[in-house]
Amino acid sequence: MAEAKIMDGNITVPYSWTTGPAIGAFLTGMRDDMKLVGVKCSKCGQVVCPPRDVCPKCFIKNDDYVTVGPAGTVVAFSVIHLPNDDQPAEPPYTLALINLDGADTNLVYLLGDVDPDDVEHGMRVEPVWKEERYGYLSDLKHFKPL
Amino acid sequence: MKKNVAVIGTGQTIVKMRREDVDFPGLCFEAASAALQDAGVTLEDIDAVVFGSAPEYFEGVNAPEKWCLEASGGYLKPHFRVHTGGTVGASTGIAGYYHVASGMYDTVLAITGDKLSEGELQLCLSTVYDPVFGRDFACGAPSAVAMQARQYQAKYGITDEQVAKAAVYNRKNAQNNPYAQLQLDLTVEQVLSSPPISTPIKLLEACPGSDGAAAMVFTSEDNVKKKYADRPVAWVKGVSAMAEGTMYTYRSWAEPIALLTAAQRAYYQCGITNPRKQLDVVEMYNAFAVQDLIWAEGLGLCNRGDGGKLIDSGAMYMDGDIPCNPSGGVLSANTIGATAMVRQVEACLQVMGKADKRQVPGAKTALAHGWGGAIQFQTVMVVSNRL
Amino acid sequence: MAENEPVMENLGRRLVPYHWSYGDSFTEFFKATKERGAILASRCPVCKGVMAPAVHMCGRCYCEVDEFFDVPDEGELVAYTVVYLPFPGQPNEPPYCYGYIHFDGADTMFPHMIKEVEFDDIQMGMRVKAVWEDPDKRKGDLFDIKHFKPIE
Amino acid sequence: MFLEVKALQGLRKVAVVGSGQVASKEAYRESFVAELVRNAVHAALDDTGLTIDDIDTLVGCGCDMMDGRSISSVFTLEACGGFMKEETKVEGDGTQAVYYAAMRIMSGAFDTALVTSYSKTSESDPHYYTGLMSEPFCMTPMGLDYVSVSALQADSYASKYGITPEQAALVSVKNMGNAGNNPYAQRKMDLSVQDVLGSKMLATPLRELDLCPSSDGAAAVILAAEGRAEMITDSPAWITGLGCCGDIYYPGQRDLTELASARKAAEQAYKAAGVKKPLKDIDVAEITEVCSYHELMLYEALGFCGDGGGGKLIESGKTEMDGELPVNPSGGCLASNPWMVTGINRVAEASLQVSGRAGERQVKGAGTALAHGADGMALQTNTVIILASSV
Repeated sequence: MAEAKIMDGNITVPYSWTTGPAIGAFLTGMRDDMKLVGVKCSKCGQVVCPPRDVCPKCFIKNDDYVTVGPAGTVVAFSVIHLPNDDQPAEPPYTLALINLDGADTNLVYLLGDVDPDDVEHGMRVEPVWKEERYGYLSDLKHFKPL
Repeated sequence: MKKNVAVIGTGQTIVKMRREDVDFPGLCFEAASAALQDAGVTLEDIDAVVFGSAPEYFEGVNAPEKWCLEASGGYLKPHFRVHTGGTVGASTGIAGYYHVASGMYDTVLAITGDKLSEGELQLCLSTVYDPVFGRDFACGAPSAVAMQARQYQAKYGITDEQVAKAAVYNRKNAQNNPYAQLQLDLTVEQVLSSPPISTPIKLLEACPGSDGAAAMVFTSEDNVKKKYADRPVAWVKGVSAMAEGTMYTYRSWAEPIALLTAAQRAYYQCGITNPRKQLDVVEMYNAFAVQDLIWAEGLGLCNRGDGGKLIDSGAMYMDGDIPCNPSGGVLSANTIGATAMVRQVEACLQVMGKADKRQVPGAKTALAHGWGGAIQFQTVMVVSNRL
Repeated sequence: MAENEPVMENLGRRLVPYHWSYGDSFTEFFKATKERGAILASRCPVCKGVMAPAVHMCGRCYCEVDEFFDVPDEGELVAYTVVYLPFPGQPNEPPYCYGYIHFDGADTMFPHMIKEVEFDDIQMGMRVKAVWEDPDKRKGDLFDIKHFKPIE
Repeated sequence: MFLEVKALQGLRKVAVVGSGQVASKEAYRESFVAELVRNAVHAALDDTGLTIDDIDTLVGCGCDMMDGRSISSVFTLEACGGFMKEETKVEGDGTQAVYYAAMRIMSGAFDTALVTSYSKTSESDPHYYTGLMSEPFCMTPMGLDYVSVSALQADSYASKYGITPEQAALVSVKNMGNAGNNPYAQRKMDLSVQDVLGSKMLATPLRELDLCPSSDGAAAVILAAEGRAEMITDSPAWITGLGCCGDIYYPGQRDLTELASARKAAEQAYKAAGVKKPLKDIDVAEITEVCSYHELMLYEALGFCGDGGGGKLIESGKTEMDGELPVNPSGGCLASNPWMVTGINRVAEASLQVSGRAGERQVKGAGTALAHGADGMALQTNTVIILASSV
């Protein structure tokens, strides 16, 4: 058998993703007012952050936006050691599921200003905002212990 | 064994070059709710959902059905994705049909869509070509169909004017369709003098790229009798999805062998022996004007090589004996993901008598066609207002 | 994005690296182009069709193929297009012409660039010939052949 | 709001009549994807004694983004024998393709179906394959992929129920040990719990040996309808239960500690197959676990034990090869994980078990087997297929 022949290449595509109303409101709130916007389902009453246009359980469109947090509670976390492309920080870094005050669901976010070994379940955290904000998730630098 | 299956509702979104008001899941929600509303059912009546969208690079999200799961009504329901390229809309409709025909489920939602404005369309389409063998010179879909056009026109002496006529009548039909994107009043001269994009294909002979979604609700015969006897339904009478290869021996793009077989298989299932006479209306996947003629031949609306004569005769126009693409066809709106399903939706609307201004009077039997891949996948669905 | 306009879109890109294997068939085919400047073909024992590039199976007959031989590096242009449509990330700048070639004796189509001819002079059925890259510059890929040109 | 699937009784019976698997490897550098899947198809045809002309319909399964070739069936169709056949492709887990193929046969339109899948993870990277499942707004910026999301899920689950790393490690020890009996498995290791706990930390609590490897592989199964199935083989594996279910997309919006969709899919399949006490009624299970914790969670979702009982169940040894319900005699995903193919591997393995043809990994007297497939971030969608030696 001939020696294995490989072509190294890539696919690179630029995108302009439409946010839709809910994520648009979320990112606008972050950029303009440093606030975290959730949405309350008019049927089941669940407050979801980041907000989604459609309540998965009720299959209805929602636009009753409410402000949640800014503080929240770490319900689960992982210290990521494995380096990879497109990561939010240099490993090791800590990702957490954060239950924002007033929200019924969790936000997946980066923790900062804390030693990974000191992160605990139930820890209270608050957002640290960037000075320059552009309407992207990265406007929120990370969450840090309260 | 095989259960009879009916379409009881359909939904389409407004199709635009860019739907900047919704994200991809939002688009799916729009189509799904429209279909449920049209069918007069709620999500509780839906037993399973099947999702379809074309290459993931369009939205830049792998497994977009996961992203759109809730918005397509799949929360805690059977839910998976079909992806067969351009035919995906039709393949998803056919999957919806098999869900019910199998007897596993009573009522099923099939939903398809794409948001082509998010990425770079032709760049994404060029990834359909083999990276080590041909991707370097590809220009998305136009260059592939350009080859087909060359071979077809050369083999059968089809003139550019005959091809241009297809571009004209489709856009004219589109004026009757609120879901069409290009509603244009064109002349053959305008089409012929529009700039070339990939010779012999000219700009006005090509479909646009659009954002949009479509959905259909399929249900069983028992259910129709029990619950939906009072409304028009479209019975699925014949389905086929055939594939041919890409670079097999003796291939000629002028001969749509998979379509010829798919059509025969579908016609056999519903006893059609003379499609030109027995079909009342045809919706085909004519992404480029020349395909209007090729597919008409493949579907047996005329003899092989007579596509040019067929269009010259005016038979495919709204007042002809076999009206094609009352919706304006793919030439007037192309979301790729939903496109082949829109053909099925339009065919259903025709036999249900719900096609409004684009209605072919008294249409009883309609055909929906789809193509995809490297001009190799072909689907046919025949629907009728009678069981 | 102006301040106070609501956020409507996010810009970004997807970059995915790949390491595509040529596989048995293409590896051997491009070994022949690189080392011998030859077009390797194969014949299906069932339909007798000749496939260039040589592949190890016939998709039409679903059978193994074991007869391999060279075909001439010239043949007939069986389809072509002049691409005018530009798009970001396009490897070649339009306008350019590429087409499909039936090598003499082959029954499958081979894609490549058509050059050294005015676009208006290109015709279906035209005879074309491979223009090879210098042997020491060949890398064992499709561009071992620089392009095809018409045979006078 | 959830409708029950009608029992499969009364529907056309479908069986898995043969399978072909290409051994999972870290990389098949010399093979084009089509060549890989062709080997699987040939193996499945050889297994059944059928030729490609005996196949009525083809259901493929693949992923464009993994391949770097959009509409990937364009490239593999001919290798799967799809030339001029009724063909379609499911993009997702292999079990979903089997599920759809079974429905196509039940409809009466076809008597036989070939289901194929292939995966060349080495041409891309599972980091991209899973990472690009992220929507671009709130997930991509957090670098989510199968490693980080599985880790968050594992931590949620473990912290809720007090599952220890030792208990999870037992899963890795068992599966990679079982893999020694499976000629198609990639990671065959004789491990101790200490080996697992000493392996490199990837994302707490997941270590290298807690997480599936990345694999190249391909697999095919052939399904046939009653009447045909018995003519093809003496030991058809009848599909007696089918379930498929999806859950919420955004990991933070779903209760990651329970696999609601796996539970629902199992309920559907059990109802049809008449499974009342899964631990007793099922003889062997082949499941899709991306990380060791997933297997414990699936024990619960599939009803092998109560909520939070996964850790105790693995400790009890009941899911070992000689236990009451051996899980993953093949080694499961922890031994080899060619994405998407893994679902077909599960069905193939389950069918071999009930046909009594599973060689060294055979569970004695297995009459009923469960095949489970999962797909998406944190096992978002799940499919459960019950196979039985008799109906």
